[in-house]
Amino acid sequence: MTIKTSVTGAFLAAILSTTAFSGAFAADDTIKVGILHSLSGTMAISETTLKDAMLMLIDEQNKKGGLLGKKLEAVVVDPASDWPLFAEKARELVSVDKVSAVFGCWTSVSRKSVLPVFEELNSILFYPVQYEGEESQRNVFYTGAAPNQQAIPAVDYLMENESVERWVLAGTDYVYPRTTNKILEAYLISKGVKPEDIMINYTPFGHSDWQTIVSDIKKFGSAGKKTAVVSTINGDANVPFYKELANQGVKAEDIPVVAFSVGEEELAGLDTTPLVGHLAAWNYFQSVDTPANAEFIKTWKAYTKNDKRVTNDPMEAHYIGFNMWLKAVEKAGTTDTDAVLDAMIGVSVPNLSGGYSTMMPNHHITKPVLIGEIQGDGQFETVWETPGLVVGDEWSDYLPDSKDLISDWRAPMSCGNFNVATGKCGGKGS
Amino acid sequence: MNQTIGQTKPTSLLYLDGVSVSFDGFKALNALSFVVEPGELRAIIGPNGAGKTTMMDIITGKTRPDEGQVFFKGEIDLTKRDEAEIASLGIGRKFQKPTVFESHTVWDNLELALNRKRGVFSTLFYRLTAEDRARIEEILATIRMSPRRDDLAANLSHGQKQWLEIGMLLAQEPELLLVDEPVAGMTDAETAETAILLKEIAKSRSVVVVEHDMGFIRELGVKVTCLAEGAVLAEGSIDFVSSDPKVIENYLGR
Amino acid sequence: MYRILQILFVALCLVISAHVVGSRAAEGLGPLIDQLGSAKLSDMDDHITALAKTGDAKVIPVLEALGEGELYQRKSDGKVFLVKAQGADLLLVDPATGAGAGAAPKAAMQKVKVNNAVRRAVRSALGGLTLFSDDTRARLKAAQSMLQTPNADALEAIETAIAAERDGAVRQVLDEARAVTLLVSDRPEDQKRHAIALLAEGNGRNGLAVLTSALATADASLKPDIETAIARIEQTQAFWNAGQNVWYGLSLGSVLLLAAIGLAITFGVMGIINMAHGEMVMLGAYTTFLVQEVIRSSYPQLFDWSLAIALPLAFLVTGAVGLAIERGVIRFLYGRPLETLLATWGISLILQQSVRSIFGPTNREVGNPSWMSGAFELGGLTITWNRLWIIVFALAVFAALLFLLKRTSMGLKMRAVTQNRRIASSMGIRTPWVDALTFALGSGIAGMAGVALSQIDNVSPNLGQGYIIDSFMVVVFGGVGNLWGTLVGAFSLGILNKFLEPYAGAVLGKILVLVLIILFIQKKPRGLFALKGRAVEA
Amino acid sequence: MITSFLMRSFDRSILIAVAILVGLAMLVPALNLLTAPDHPLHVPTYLVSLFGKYLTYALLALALDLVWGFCGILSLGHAAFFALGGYAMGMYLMRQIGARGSYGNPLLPDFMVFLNWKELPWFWHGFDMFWFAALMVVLVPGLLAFVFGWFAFRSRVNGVYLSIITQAMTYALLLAFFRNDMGFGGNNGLTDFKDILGFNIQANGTRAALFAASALMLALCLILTSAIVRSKYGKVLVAVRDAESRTRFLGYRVEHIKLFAFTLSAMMAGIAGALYVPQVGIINPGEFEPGNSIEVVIWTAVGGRGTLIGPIVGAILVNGGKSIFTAAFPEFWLFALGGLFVLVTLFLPKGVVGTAGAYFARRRAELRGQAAETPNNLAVEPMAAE
Repeated sequence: MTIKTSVTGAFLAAILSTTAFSGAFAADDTIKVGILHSLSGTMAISETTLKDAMLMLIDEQNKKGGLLGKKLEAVVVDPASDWPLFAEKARELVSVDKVSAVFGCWTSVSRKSVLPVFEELNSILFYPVQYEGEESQRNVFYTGAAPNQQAIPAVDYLMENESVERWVLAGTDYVYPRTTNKILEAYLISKGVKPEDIMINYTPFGHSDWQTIVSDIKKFGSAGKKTAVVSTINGDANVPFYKELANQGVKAEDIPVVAFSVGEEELAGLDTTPLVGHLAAWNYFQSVDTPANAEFIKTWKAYTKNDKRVTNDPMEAHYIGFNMWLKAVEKAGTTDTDAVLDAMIGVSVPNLSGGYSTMMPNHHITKPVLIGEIQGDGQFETVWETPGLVVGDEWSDYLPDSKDLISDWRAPMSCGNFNVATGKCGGKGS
Repeated sequence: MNQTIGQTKPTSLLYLDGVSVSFDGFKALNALSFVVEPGELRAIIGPNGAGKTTMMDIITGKTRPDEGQVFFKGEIDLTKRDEAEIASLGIGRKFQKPTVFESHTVWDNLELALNRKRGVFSTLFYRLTAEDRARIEEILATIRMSPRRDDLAANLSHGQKQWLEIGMLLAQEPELLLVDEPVAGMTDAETAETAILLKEIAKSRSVVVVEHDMGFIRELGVKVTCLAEGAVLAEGSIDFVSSDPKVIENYLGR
Repeated sequence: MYRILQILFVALCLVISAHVVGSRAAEGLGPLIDQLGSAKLSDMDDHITALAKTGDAKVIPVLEALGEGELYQRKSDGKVFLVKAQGADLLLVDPATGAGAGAAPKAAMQKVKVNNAVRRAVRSALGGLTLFSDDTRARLKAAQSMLQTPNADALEAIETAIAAERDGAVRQVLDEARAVTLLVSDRPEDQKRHAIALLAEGNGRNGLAVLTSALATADASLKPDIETAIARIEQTQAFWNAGQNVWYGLSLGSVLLLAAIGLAITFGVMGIINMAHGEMVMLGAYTTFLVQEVIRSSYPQLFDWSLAIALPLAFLVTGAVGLAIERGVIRFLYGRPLETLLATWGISLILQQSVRSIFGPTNREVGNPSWMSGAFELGGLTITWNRLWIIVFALAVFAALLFLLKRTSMGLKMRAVTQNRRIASSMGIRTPWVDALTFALGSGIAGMAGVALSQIDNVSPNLGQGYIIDSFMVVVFGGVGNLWGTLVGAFSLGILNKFLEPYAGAVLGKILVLVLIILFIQKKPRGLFALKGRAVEA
Repeated sequence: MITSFLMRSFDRSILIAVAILVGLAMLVPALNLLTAPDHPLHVPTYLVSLFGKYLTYALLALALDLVWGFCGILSLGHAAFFALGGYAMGMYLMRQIGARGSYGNPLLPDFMVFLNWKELPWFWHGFDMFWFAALMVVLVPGLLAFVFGWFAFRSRVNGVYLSIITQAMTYALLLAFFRNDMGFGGNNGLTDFKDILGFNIQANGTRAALFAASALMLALCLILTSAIVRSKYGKVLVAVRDAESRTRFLGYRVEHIKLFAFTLSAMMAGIAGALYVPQVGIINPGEFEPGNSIEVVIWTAVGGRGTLIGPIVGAILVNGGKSIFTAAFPEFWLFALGGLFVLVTLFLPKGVVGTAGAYFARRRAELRGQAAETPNNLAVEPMAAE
């Protein structure tokens, strides 16, 4: 029994001492930045790169002299693809390590898990991944694409340039594909597509046997109308999906697949020769030909000491978010959350595709939308681009319950879900 | 012989008729018929694979026969019941390898074996009564283990485990006790004492003993059944059976 | 109409006197090709048609290069070249003359942009140009592209080609292409009716596509014919679909079998709940990756042999890792199966993180050798080569293992040790050694499975986790300790899954299979092929 | 009868453990709420929630220990019961949000609104009432365990087979809850809770209260399990673990004995899940992950199965280690964790508490001068091969 007490005691001491220890480090000579990306577990495959990207950005900034005359210090934790652990680690970053802002999360569920923490402890999260929208929170800045910055332009492109009339919406069964497909379905129907020309299919995470579904797609595509697949298939499931497409001979010229979750990183695990011509919609491609991007890629390859490392869209989102945060802190002259939150809105920084991205009052940013075709070397080639920048629309106009909602975090409205129909904050406001 | 069995059925304690069972084509029991009378002490011998243990498995409900009848106390069909039910009916069984609850004390082993209500809630709220205490003390004395009552069963010697198991069977108060090789691995002194113990036990109930040790069986001095290839080869006194040429051929050897 | 006459003319000329025409048109070719470099994507179609009109044989490599993305424009003067990568530089070839034009740094060149529309235009232009090629395969490809993108303008060219065609296979495709094309043309009704009848005979999806769209626009008199033809094709397809489902089930089953077969040794025969089994599969896949890396950089001509080289290596590597695990950890845990679960779970975490640290967390590229790419048609079935080979491979591994266990002295020792360690040991078998080798064998087989699975799945540190539960289900369902049970279990679960999937969807189908397994275990607590016997439990 | 049943549970170690838990239940909230943040004894809210989480894990491990340590049923699906309890609580918390969701729908949770659900699915009814949700917290896992156990134990599915089908069960539930059509929020699960019993879930006071509730519930379950394992029923449990067929031949209905323990254990796991959810603020299908169930087994093994204190210590040790290492060595902590499991199975097969207990028992025996005779009772050789 004495063992139990002493063990617990020792453990408590250990916890408290680490707390005190890291507390002692929280001296005033650095500004801390939290990095909350999974380094183990299922999401490590995507998120580890973002951790490296953040470390690189912080490193570069420190070479330029840091921020407000102080050095930036990265605090890395591993939430291990475990969603409740995300909340725990977020809390630890904010309340123990006293970081000024956190860059992190990939999956929607990890973001949902940490939201209350950032709200309660009043800190800042930058979320770099394309997501389903339907959210706008005071403490979160969404630097990835909302559905209107990715899905809708992609569908427009297919309709106009490939005259697609028949649609397969294939996705992994979780919130992002569900919502995106709901939005797309409503959008397609509003464009005159008949419901029987839309096939929706959901598969579990990590689905690896695509034989049946690919053959269903082929069958669906043989109805005499030009058919395309809009894929919101997530992460790991993509490689076997594309391998099956290639082997069953589904060619981009016949049934193009446009994906929203497949970037350079995912293609790195594939022989892309049979996939040439399949599409992806993003706000950034590594192949974008601008001096800023060339510089970024060069720094990245040098930082990772690996000539084969690729860059991708969420990395650019972190690049934009990080620079916006730097600018806002400089503008506010402090890292104090409320001041930075105010200063963030309207901040405009160069993105990597040759334009400027601006933080809008709804905490989403403006971005160009690029449609790229997969090339034999695992890169994308931009085949189409929105003429201007697209503002991220947090509450989709194509969902009945969210079309009346807007978000504006500027005083005096300061509301994430203002209903323009009832004129009240808080959803229906009734 | 069938006729005699037919007549004894209502009065006999255990009644097996034409029982057969096979495993993957191997006939472990082949139309075995066998009767035990109330109060009888019976020894069973037979070569390995003769079906001795399988017979016990069938009586205690562990194995279902492919065909044949098994009745207890004349009316109760044992082939339709499972182990726990059959045990509650009053058939106790001792395994070949001594099986006691090693992480319980000798006392707890007996307490668990005591013939009381065995449901979840009756055991949950069970309190040791003076009567039960006396009964356990009594059994402890019978199996000569009173001084070791607080020792863990795991720490008993092999012979002591055998005895403890017999004690547990006593606590169960069965009407029929099936004992599989009780003296295997015992010293001569222990063997002799075990024989006395079994005879004592058999005064108040029927006992069926399976054993290889002919000396031990001679010591018991009871009716002997010899099994071979899943059927009865010979039955009678030890001298009668051991002089049967078939038994000598099959089992005892020349 | 003018255009097809042109194509036809050109085609005929090509057959008769390609050289004469070719050299005569060559002067005009250069500027036409250069136009490709500066054209907008939307205008490309016209330029391609113009090029095709020249009918010059030299156009073929240019168009091919355009489709492959190997056509570049020199930034300095806007001239377009065929290129081949050579290190950091590009080797230029003048498309009009076919002569080398030196090398240029990548930065000085800009790729001619293509998209799917351009590729489609290239494909149909090439189809017209190569329909009369000397190369049978080129003609077949051309005929297939005609079949896939029916274009009324090409009808006469196809008919000419049919008349000239000697090769049966090409002829068959051409006939189908003609029927399909005829339906979209303005030919008379009886010809169309004929075409419909021809299409109804086949089972191709192309026919179905054309018929369905023709149904909307066809004359009232033709509609009944089309409808019966569609019904007929659908009927044949329904028949083939069932066959296709069995095939998918077999192929899923073979994957399950591969994943489970190593576990059937370590878990089924030895009783070790080996949670690190999936990681052995993963290590096998990474071995394949390493082999291919070396081959790519040093011996590219050996690429088609990469899997053959990787197989024994993967077996050795994972076998060695298995040996180390057995000697280091598991040998202390015999007789405590549930504790092997905890230890091997720990080992699996360590292996996963090691691979993540060494190779990085992202997917690694493992390519398909050419003999494992693509598909072929068998009746109405589409059979992909990689799946076919995986089934063959799974069965081969199974047979080899069965042979090893049942017919060799090593196998005899393994069975002896796992059945009764003490007796085996007293008979002079070195049990620790046999244990180690058995475990190494199971691990090695898992590694070989990894080589095969690298062909259809991600090669990432998480690879193994996706298979571990399924593998256990297969072994338990089939009956622990029985290799045939694993075989039957794997294939029946695979086929069951694939028959449920069309009705219940992939997710629900999988849930149903799991529930069925749970229920099945209630019915037969020791699996499909349980070992029966007296075996007294403790 | 009940009192005598419960009184039996108190031996020294249990008494001390309960005292510590009750002490923590009062002390930690007090130190959190009553001291200033810069006070040396102040316990930050961050730690209150963290320790609250550990305590619910400890309760889950205790529940598993009842069936594994004492009855030998290695359930690799206990996280499923935990998650079901958590979902029941999560549904209550979702209903409490009411019209404060993003869309302001008074009835439907947000995830249903944006997926265009028009009405509340039938199984969501009643969860607006705490008592109903609380009932479901124990009933749903209990019922699942009862049905599952009824079939499995009756057909005598044992050992490894049982472990594997419990994995199949939790895996099937994982897939089912991932499905958005199920109506439990799919992959995102249930989040964004606001109130519990009318108190703001993010307030320090509520967190402290939840911590206290977890500690007290753990103490209560400890007393209960202790009473159970010390009763004759508990002895039967161990008997089943050690010699199942012997128990059967003594006339015990082993399937009933197992079923009761399994169901009770599932209910305790459900309670643990219900306390866990408001403290971490999310419940999602990830909790059904087969690996999670295996982890619970590992906590129990590390602490020492077959002892009641062991699983509690194990859960706190392993999770505490995880918290520290994921921050201190984010790249390498899995090596530490994996290594820990291997080392514990090899060198501490009885776990920390079991080994320490055996050591102290030996020491005491030596002091009493009976060293020679003392049965080195439970201590099987740590590395007994074969």
